[in-house]
Formats: sequence, C-alpha cells, structure tokens
Amino acid sequence: MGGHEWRNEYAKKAASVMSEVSYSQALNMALREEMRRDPRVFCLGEDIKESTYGVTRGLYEEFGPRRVIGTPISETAIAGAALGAALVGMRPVAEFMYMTFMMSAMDQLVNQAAKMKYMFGGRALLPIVFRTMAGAGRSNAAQHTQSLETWFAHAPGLKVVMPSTPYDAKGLLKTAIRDDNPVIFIENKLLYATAKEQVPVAEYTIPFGQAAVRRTGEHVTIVGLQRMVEIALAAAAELASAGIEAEVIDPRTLVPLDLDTIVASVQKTHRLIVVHEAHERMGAGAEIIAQVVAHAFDYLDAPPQRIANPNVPTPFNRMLEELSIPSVAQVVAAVQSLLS
Amino acid sequence: MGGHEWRNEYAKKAASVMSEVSYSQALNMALREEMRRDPRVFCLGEDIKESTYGVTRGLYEEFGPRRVIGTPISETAIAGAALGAALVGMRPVAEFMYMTFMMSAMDQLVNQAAKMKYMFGGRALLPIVFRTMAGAGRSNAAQHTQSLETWFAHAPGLKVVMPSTPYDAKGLLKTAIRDDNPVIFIENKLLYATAKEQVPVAEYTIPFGQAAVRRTGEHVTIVGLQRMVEIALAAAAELASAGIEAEVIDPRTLVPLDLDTIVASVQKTHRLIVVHEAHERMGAGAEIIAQVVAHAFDYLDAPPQRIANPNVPTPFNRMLEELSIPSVAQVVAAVQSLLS
Amino acid sequence: MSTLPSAPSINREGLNDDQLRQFYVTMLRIRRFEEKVKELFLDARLYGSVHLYIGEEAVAAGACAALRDGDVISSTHRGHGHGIAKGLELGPMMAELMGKATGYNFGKGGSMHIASLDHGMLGANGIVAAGIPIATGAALGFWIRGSREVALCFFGDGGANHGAFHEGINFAATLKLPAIFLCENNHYAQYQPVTQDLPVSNVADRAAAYGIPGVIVDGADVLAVYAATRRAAERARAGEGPTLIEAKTYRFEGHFLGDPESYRAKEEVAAARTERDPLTRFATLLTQLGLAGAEDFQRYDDAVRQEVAAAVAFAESSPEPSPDLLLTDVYDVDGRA
Amino acid sequence: MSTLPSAPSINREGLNDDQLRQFYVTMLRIRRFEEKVKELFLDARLYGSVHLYIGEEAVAAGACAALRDGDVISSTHRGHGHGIAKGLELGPMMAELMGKATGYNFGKGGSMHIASLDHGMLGANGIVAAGIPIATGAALGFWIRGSREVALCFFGDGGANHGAFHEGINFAATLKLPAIFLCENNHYAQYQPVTQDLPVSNVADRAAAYGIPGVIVDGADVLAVYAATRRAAERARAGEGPTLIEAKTYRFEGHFLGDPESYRAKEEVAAARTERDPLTRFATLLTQLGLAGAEDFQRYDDAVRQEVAAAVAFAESSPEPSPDLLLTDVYDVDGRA
Ligand SMILES: Cc1ncc(C[n+]2csc(CCOP(=O)(O)OP(=O)(O)O)c2C)c(N)n1
Ligand SMILES: Cc1ncc(C[n+]2csc(CCOP(=O)(O)OP(=O)(O)O)c2C)c(N)n1
Ligand SMILES: [Mg+2]
Ligand SMILES: [Mg+2]
Repeated sequence: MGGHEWRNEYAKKAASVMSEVSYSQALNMALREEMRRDPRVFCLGEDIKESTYGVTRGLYEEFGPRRVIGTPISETAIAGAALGAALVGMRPVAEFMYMTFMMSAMDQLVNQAAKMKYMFGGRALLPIVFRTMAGAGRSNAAQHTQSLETWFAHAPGLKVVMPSTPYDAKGLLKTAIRDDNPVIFIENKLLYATAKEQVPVAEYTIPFGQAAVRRTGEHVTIVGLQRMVEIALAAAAELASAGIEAEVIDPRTLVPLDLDTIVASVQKTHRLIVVHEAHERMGAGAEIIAQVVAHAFDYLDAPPQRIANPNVPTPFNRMLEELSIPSVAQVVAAVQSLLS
Repeated sequence: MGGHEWRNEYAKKAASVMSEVSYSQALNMALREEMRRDPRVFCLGEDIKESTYGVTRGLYEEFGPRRVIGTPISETAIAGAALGAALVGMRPVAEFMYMTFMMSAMDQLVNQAAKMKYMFGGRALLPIVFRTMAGAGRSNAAQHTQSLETWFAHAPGLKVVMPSTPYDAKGLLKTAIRDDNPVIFIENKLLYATAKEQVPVAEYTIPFGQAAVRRTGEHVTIVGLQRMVEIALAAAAELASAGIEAEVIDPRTLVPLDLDTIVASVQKTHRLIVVHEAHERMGAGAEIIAQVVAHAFDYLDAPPQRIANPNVPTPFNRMLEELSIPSVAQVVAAVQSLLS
Repeated sequence: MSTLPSAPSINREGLNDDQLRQFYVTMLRIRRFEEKVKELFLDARLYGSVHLYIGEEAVAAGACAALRDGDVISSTHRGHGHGIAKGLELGPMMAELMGKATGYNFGKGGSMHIASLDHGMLGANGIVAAGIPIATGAALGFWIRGSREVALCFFGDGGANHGAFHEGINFAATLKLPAIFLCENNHYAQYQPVTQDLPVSNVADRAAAYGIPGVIVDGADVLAVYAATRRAAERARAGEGPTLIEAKTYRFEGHFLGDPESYRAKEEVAAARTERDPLTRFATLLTQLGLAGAEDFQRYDDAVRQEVAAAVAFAESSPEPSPDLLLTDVYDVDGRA
Repeated sequence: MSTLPSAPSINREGLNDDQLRQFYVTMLRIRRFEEKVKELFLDARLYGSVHLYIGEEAVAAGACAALRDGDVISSTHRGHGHGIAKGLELGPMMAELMGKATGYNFGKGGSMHIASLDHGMLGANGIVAAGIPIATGAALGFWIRGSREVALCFFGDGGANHGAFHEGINFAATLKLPAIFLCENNHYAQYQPVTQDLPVSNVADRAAAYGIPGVIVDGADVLAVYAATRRAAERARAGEGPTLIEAKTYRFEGHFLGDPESYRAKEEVAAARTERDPLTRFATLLTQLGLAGAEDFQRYDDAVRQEVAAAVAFAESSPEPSPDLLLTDVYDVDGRA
C-alpha cells in the first residue's frame, strides 16, 4: 500500500478512535504519521534505531536507512547536518539523547540555526526539529540531568516546546515538524513511561503559543513547566481539601509564550507561583514573573514566587536529587504563605 | 631582576601612583601583575600573542611561550585544557575572542568546569578564568555579537563578572585570577578603547558581589550591566535637568549578585529599571526583577521595567544595530513613564 | 609550487576556449571587486569585518566552475570570492557589504553572512569550520532524495583544527555522502602560521583519518583546482563519497581590513604577489595558448571595472533598510521576535 | 587476535615476578568488583547509570601499571576499571556507586563521575570524549612546569568521532605535550558497531592526522598494553609528544546495566568470553611461566572476593549524605549555591 492510500484508509479508520498510549508512544505516533505524510521528514541521531526510550522505535524498519539515520557520536555534525539538509529542502528531526549533550552542538544550534533566517534577511526556511530529553529524577547525575530551556528561549530564532502529556506530545510534535522554524522540542525523562492517556489515533495538531489551563481556581495561579504540571496539580488537589482553589496553567510552549492566559489568570487570582525543574537563577520563572509584573502589576496581592532547582548541579544520590526537584509540599507551602 | 625583587620595587614605586589607562590596558596590567605574582598563572587562546584588542599585548615577550600559549582554532580544547591544567594545580586564564565562540566550548565550560567541583563532592579547586568579549556596536553582525551572561549565570558553579570601567576591569580580573572557582570574565568590545580613567598602578583587588552605586538619586533605580552603565548615567544626567534624580547601580558581578544594594535602592526609590545588551527574554533583567519583586514588593510603586535587545539577533546594518541596543532616549522615556 | 605547464602539454580538461577565458574573467571579477571593497573601506564608505580574498581567486573560480546548477556551496568569513564564483551578482553583494536594503540579506548579514539560496550559496559564515557540517547536511539531503547534486564546502587551514571539521567530514564519510571539502590553505589562520597549529605537513593528510581521498592542488592554478574538484564531484555523484581537497594558496592582503600584519615579512607577501598571482599565471597561459592577447585583457578589465563601478553605484544609491526590519525575519510566518 | 606467546619467548618488559602477578590481581579485582556491582544492581541495592568494564580489564591494568605516582588519568562513563587500576580503594568506590556519604564524591557523583585527585584520577566522565581535552590540559600543566609527569586519557571507539577528540589530540600534538590517548575499542558505541561510525579500519589510523605515533595493541593482553603504554610514557617524558594507542578489546556485558543487547549476537559475546578473556589468558601465561598455580589463583580469588565483600559491607553500612550537602560544593569558600 502506498503512502497515500494508506493515509486515507488510516484517516477513515482512525476518526474518533482513541488509544491509550504513553508519552513516548505518542511521540512515536507523531513521527510515524509525519514521516508517512511528507517524504521530506527524516530522523537522525545516535540512538534512533534501537531507541532506548522507544520514541523512534520501529521507524527504521518502516522507513529504512535513508529516513532513519544512525549517526556517530557527533552532536555538532548532527545539528549541522540537520541545518544543511533543511537548507536544501528537507525537514529533519534530529535527536539529542540527553539535553546536556546539546552543549556539544551549541554553535550549530544557536550561532547557525537560530540566527540564520535573520542573518539571511528572511530568505530561508529552516523547518528543523531538535528533539531532546530533559528533567531530573532518574539518578543520572549532573552531566545527564539539566533542563536548559532558558538557554534556547534566550536565543531568538528558536521556538521552545515542552509537552507535559501524551496528547500534547503528539499534537505539538506534529506542529513542530510542520513549522518552518527551528524548534527545540523538549521531552521529559520520567514522563516517557509514567504519563499515559487516551490519545486520538487520528490526525490532530496543537498550535504553538496556547497554554492549557489544567485546573481552574480563583485563589492562586500556578504555572508549571512540563512534569511540574503534575506536581502543581497534586498540590492543587491537596490545597482544595483546605478550601484553596489553585488554577494550574501549562504553557506548553515557552517560545512563543501564551502570556495572555497567564495574565488573565493572575488578574483573577492575584497571586502567582512558577514551578520548573531548571535552575532558579535565570530560569523561565524569572521571565514569566517579569512579564506578569509588567502586565498585571496592579492585580498582584503578593510577590510572585518561584519553585525551582536551587541553583545546584543535580546530585547523584537519589535523596539529594529528590530534594533538588520542586515538590508538592513546597508548592503547597508556597501557596499557603502567599495566601497568609 | 627576578620576579620577587621586581615586585617589591614595583610596589614601592607604585603606591599611590595613578595612571590614565584604557579598559584594555587595565586588563593588561592585571594579567601582568598576576603572572608576575604567581608562576601558576598562564594565558592561552587564539589571538593572545598579537592581541587584536591589546589585552594580552606584551605578555608573550615577557613571559615566553610556556606562559602565553597561542592555540589552534579549537575552543573545546582551549576550555578543556584550561580545566585539565587547573586540576593539576595551574591557574589558567583562557581567552575566547568573541563570546559567541564559547558556543563551541559549552560542554567543557558547563558540563565539565561548572559542575566538576559539585560532582566531585567538593574535592577540587578550579581556579580558571575564561575571558571573553561581549557587547554590540561594532557592526560585527550576529555571529560576532551577543551577550550571553544569562547562559553562564544559569550554570551553577560559574561566577560571572562584567566590569564596566578600567578601574573595575583591573581589580576584578585580579580577583578572578585569585578565585578558586571557574569565572566567566566578560569584557566589552567598545569599552576596550572608549573607557579611560585614572587607575592605581599599585596592587588592588575588588571583591565579587559588591555592586557600585555610580550615581545616587531618590526617584528611580536604574541597574545597568557593563556598557549600559554609561547609558544609564547619560540618561540620569538628562533626567537631572528635569529634576528627576536617578540612582544608577552597576552590579559588577552577576554571580554572585549584590542584591542587597539593589533592594536597598529600590526601597528608597520605589522604582526599578534594568538595562542590558543581552536579549530581553530570559535576560538578567528578568532575574533581577524577579528577585527585587520577591524582596521589595511592598516598596514598588510601579512595575519594574527592562530595556534590552528586543529578542533579535544583531543585524549587520549599523543603524539597525544601533536600534537594537538600549539607548539613552529609551531609558529616559522609561523613567518618565514610570514616574507618570 | 608547481611550475607553469608549457602551452602545448596543457590538459584542458575538456574545456573549450570560452570556458578557459571565463576562468580568467571570474578571477578578475573577484580581484577588482575586492580591490574596490578595500578602497571603499579605507574611504569609510563601507564598514564591518571584511576579509579579502585577493590572491586566492583561483580556488573559488576553479572549484565553482566544476559544479552544476543545483549544487551548493557553504563558505567562510572570507566568502566574497566564493559568492562571485557561484554566480552571485556584484550589485546586491556590494549592497550587502554596505548594509543596504538591496543587499542579498537586506543589509542584515553583511560581509560574513552573504547568502543566496537561489544560487546554491548557503552562506558565508562568521564561525570558523561551521560551514563543514552544514555542507554535510546538504549532501545528506541530496543523498536521502537520491538526487545527483553535490555540496562543496570551502574552509581554511585554521578550520581544519576545529571539532566541526572532524565531525562534519567523518559523518559524511560514514555514509559516503556527495560532499567535497575544499580547504583553502593560505598558510595563516589569522596571525598564526599554519605550521604552528597543524602538526602535519598538509591538511589533506587528514583525509586518511576518514578513509577518503586527500588531494593537494596548487591553489594558484585555476585549472588544477577545477580538475581536482571535477573529479571529486564525479566521485560524489557516483555515490563514492566525499573528497578532501587542499588548495595551497596565499592571501595577499591582511587577515581582515585593518590587520597590521606584524606576523609576516613584507618580502614574503611581495614574493607571493610576484610568483603566485593566479591572474598573472593564467593570463600567461591564455597568451601562450593564443586564447587572449593584450587587447583582450584590457577589454576584460574595462568590462569588469565597469561592472564593479555599477555595483558600487547601485549599492551606494540604494536605501538603508527600514527600521521595521530590525524586528522581522526572526521567525517565519509571524515574522516578529 | 594475537596468539598466546609461549612461555620461554615472552618479553617480561623488565617486570619481576610479583609485578606480573600483580597484573592478574588488578584485573581480578576489577572483574570481581564489576560482577558484584551487577549483582547489587539487579538486586536493587545499587542504582544509577552503570557501565561495566568486564572483558576490558587488561587495558586499565596494563596502562596504569605503566604510569608513576604523580601521573594522572582521565576516564569515561565506563570508568570503574580505570579507577581501580589507578589505585582507588574499593570501599569508597562502591560507596560512591551507592551514593553514600563515604564515597569518593560524597555520593554526589555516582558511577559516571568517580574521581580522586589524590590518586591522579581526574574523573570518570559522563560525556563521551570530554576527558580528552582535560588530559591535554593536565599534560599542558606538566609541560608548563617542566615537570616529568604524564597524563593518560582513556576513551572509547565512539569517542573518536567527537570533535573533542580532534581538538584535544591536535592541541597536544602541536605542543608535543606529555599525553597518552588510549582508545578502548570495544567494537561498539552503545548499540552501534564501530564499523558503522568509523570509516577507517582502526582508530589508531587517525594518529597520522596529528603527526603522532598510532599503536595498536591486543587489549586482552595485559603485557602488550603495558608495553605500549610504557613506551608512550617514555616518549612523553622525553618531550617527544603524545601517542595514540588503540587497544582492541570487547565488553562482555551490555552497554549499561539494563541493555537488552539486541544489536549483537549472543554467539559473538560467547566467543569473546571464551577466546578473549584477559584473565584466563594471563592466568595461562602465569601458569606457563611457573609464577602461579591453581592454589595461588584460588588464594587471589578468595582475597579479592573478601576485599569486594568488605567494600560492599562498608558501602552498605555507610550513611546517606546529609541533606545539607545538596547546597554545598557548588563554589569554593562560600560553599553555597
Ligand atoms: C570558532 C571560531 N573561532 C575563532 C574565530 C575567529 N577567527 C576568524 S577568522 C580566523 C582565522 C581563520 O583561519 P583560516 O581558517 O585559515 O581561514 P583564513 O582566514 O586564513 O581564510 C579566526 C581565528 C571564529 N570566527 N570562529
Ligand atoms: C557527547 C555525548 N554524546 C552521547 C552520549 C551517550 N553515550 C554514552 S556512552 C555512549 C557510547 C560510547 O561509546 P564508546 O566511546 O565506544 O565507549 P564504550 O561505551 O564502548 O566504552 C553514548 C553514545 C554521551 N554520554 N555523550
Ligand atoms: Mg588560513
Ligand atoms: Mg566502544
């Protein structure tokens, strides 16, 4: 069956069919659908044939060695090759196993990919997805644990996507692949296996720059990034039993950022807490607070707070590591202090 | 004359003697003094023998090829070699000509140097200075113009120093060389030649984490980073003629940050503006605002503001470039709007 | 340095008379363009970081002539010659150097970032060696599609010491991608003589580390560069993988406009100008072959000078980019930062 | 694969009987340690990303024996064997693997970051090839001081494709630094066979790109590794610069604990275990030389097993690091983040 017929059939069958999938399976669905849909889409990376976390599993078998390319341990070459391929009309999806490995490729990612369109006066399309995995919690220690969304959000020309659920993972990855800009697509170590939900088997995409309100409430706004949405929701559940209603917002994309949704929420709740796994200093929490303060200053009843990694590399010891990750208890305590 | 005698003599003669020097000459003095003082101090980099901007000029002639080492165009090797040398007891000063070139060395700078002490449980001294040059304004275009202090301030384990005057350049560089931690020492393209002042010929150092209040005032606090201190002072002068007294604070070091001085100022002025050349999004302005809001919320009469690069790569065209750099007019207008 | 081939024994590489003459004109176009750029810079009619290609013209001219439409190049900070040889027009190039709205990059790139994807010019590059993985990527794109284009990357001797060189070439070699890595060894990386940074005699010696051919050519001999590139391109199109070509060349001017050149002897430069000028050399050859005489050369020069003058006039009379452009082109579609 | 030398013709490299026996004991110490680590991991008494060195013991044991006190090594994610061979104690190593406060890194590093500067062990490393420029830097430090120490870097075949390999070795070669680059070619980089990523037959072939000697040794032959490293160290101490040694070896276990090993045939692993076990091989040699018999081997094994058991007991009875440690050691002196 050729790609086209297959697609029609698939679409017919799939309409309204849901399937319970994990976060990594959802990503796999997105890649498969997009690779079937557009022959210009291809994957490259160090681990993509075997795929330790399952995201690219089975793609090599379906699409073969020219669409699923295992590379040497050469992050600069991976990023540069993705960029060069995009310049001749391809739509690469490059994988960096751990986000820290992107440090080996920053020149190609930022001096080249992020700036190129601008430097060329707009005369280039750069439809590249740089997939990677961040987050803490798996005892990988400091060189395999770091959430670097700040670096990329600080590089104009890149979009930064951080899905927190299987549904979003699929829909946002499809949008990323169809976007004509370089996208840093950040997945999460723990969510791969732990996050599971019903996801449409059929085609859907999720636009960038639209936050999801995961829970509504009127007393405090909690913005959580990626896995911290879970933490925020757990804290909200706990707070609810004490009569405190927290609104939990998942920005889904950091660049572009849906500030309107956050500001509207703060205008209602008058209080803001941002929770993320990245280091606090220069983290996205600072940016979100600075923007909310600029746009909703008069609505704030208390100083916005941040809960984040306390500016330390991630320790190996699992108890210490756990202490370095924002906890439900921290969020609950912060809300209580904000309201007191 | 051996190093020791020389030093005594030098100290005697130099006491209280001042000399009018440029920013790059002041840096040169610091390097020379520290290299004479401590045989473990050495310099390496791509341009350090000839030294386009004069910072390392004459050092090769004085200290020879084992203390002033010209390297291949290999930023990863430069950073890694500095780190390795520090591990065996040396005190390297590594140069990256333009700050953007550090993107080629991020793994050694952040995965290795920044995290190493922590990963080793504290059992390592890493007395390394990574010198580089940032700032805009010289028509170098996007790949040679970017202020990346955010990235490094977001990497626990690194200190981040940004001198704005010749006096500070000398005193802070000496402190950086004597510090037992990796220090990102950011110099400024334009200040090299334009900033000149009387600097003591004798020994002095400037502690990290002590902001300088460059001008006192009671109506608004302007925090400026590096060359933006000049812009802030020019704006303050202009505002003074309209009866507005701005307090201008130069943090001098971003990590550690002298928050107390900033907070005390805001508690007096009730208004804050942060000015920097880096991109606004995720810039140091956000961090400073988030911290000030956390510590002086009740003192603020208006939302703190940022003036920064408007999230664009730096354009080549000099008029466009100029538009991308915070201007005196922008600062003046921001102050006026804050006070209105 | 190779001695001049005597006229009768020359291998024309299948090129006809006009094609041979065209080499000369391309080199001359680069030379006069660069001379004018220097003049304008010294007159403060042009600004920025400018690295001249004078002395190295045969490399770009020979290499690009061996490429076809659809083939692409990636380039360096010293990229004017590459652009001209790949067919970019002098007017928009000069306008870009002046930061004008009519430049290839609307004035937002300048000398180190000139690009024209329509011409297969994937960009000059301010970062040493960064064009190498990019060329590998273009070649990867061709290989995935199974099309027959080739990607050629110019880079300097200094670039051969950067990690991007190693990773980019190695990756291309593992997949036998249709790429050509052309090192312009002009004997200096900024102020450092190549002997100081390169612990082997030739950059081409490094080809063996990737299992690909390493070819050394006289970079002052446009035909030699053409021949080596053509063979590399054939190899690439045949699916046999990349080639590393090292063209031994010399830059007659400083590293950038403003370089005091304290690191090399004036005599060394003077000798190169006399003995290794690719234009003089090729003019002699054309004369020996009877393909051009004094009048022809005069005619070429007049035409090229006019072309350059027209480019300057175009650029100088062009408008500055509108201030709005500061915020555009960061992203596609929404277009704003 | 080299065949076993027959007893009479063996070159003892000037080593006495005890030194030869010591090779065996070191390898055995690594083997038993790693076996125990695997067991503990499968029992969930130890956690983290763990990469075992089983099968490769001769490389670390041979190489480190050729070093002196004061010499340093940098290592990889697969670093337990390097640490043991460099003289680190099993107790604090095991404690570090368990994240305990008595570990070399106070439990803050874990398997991939074990370091002990007192022993000249500059750290295992979670980043492929990152130890290479670090070793270059240590060698640079020695060279600046004019002292006679040597820095040796272990790295894998996969690491030879990273930019840090190129830059680190090239820089060391330009200054003739006292460095030894020792590639442990175990034929796989994670799941990729070396043949897929390396377009040449040997990593050592790359030495020519830096004008330094490239030496291939049988990584299952501890004496061969020792001999090659000793010669490289002599060269380095004599100011003649770095050497690239490639030890052909094989890992008997998966890439990490948990690897399903779908990328290689069980038979291949079984064959290696039979034919290329460095311990069996060296035991045979010691027996042939009359330096050890069955009882001795039993005695060694008992002693080493006891040592490992003591290390486990030490580690398991050690306290977890205090929560305060989360915020210390980010910076020196002020000590807090
Ligand atoms: C990664 C990086 N490091 C340093 C520089 C600064 N720089 C610009 S050109 C140059 C020398 C390049 O030498 P080579 O590659 O031989 O090219 P050439 O200038 O001789 O044409 C250097 C060091 C840079 N642009 N990029
Ligand atoms: C820069 C970087 N890229 C990728 C990885 C992930 N990774 C860890 S080990 C490994 C394979 C290493 O292979 P090799 O160098 O041959 O060492 P071996 O595991 O065989 O000992 C990879 C890809 C990493 N740690 N660092
Ligand atoms: Mg050169
Ligand atoms: Mg391996």
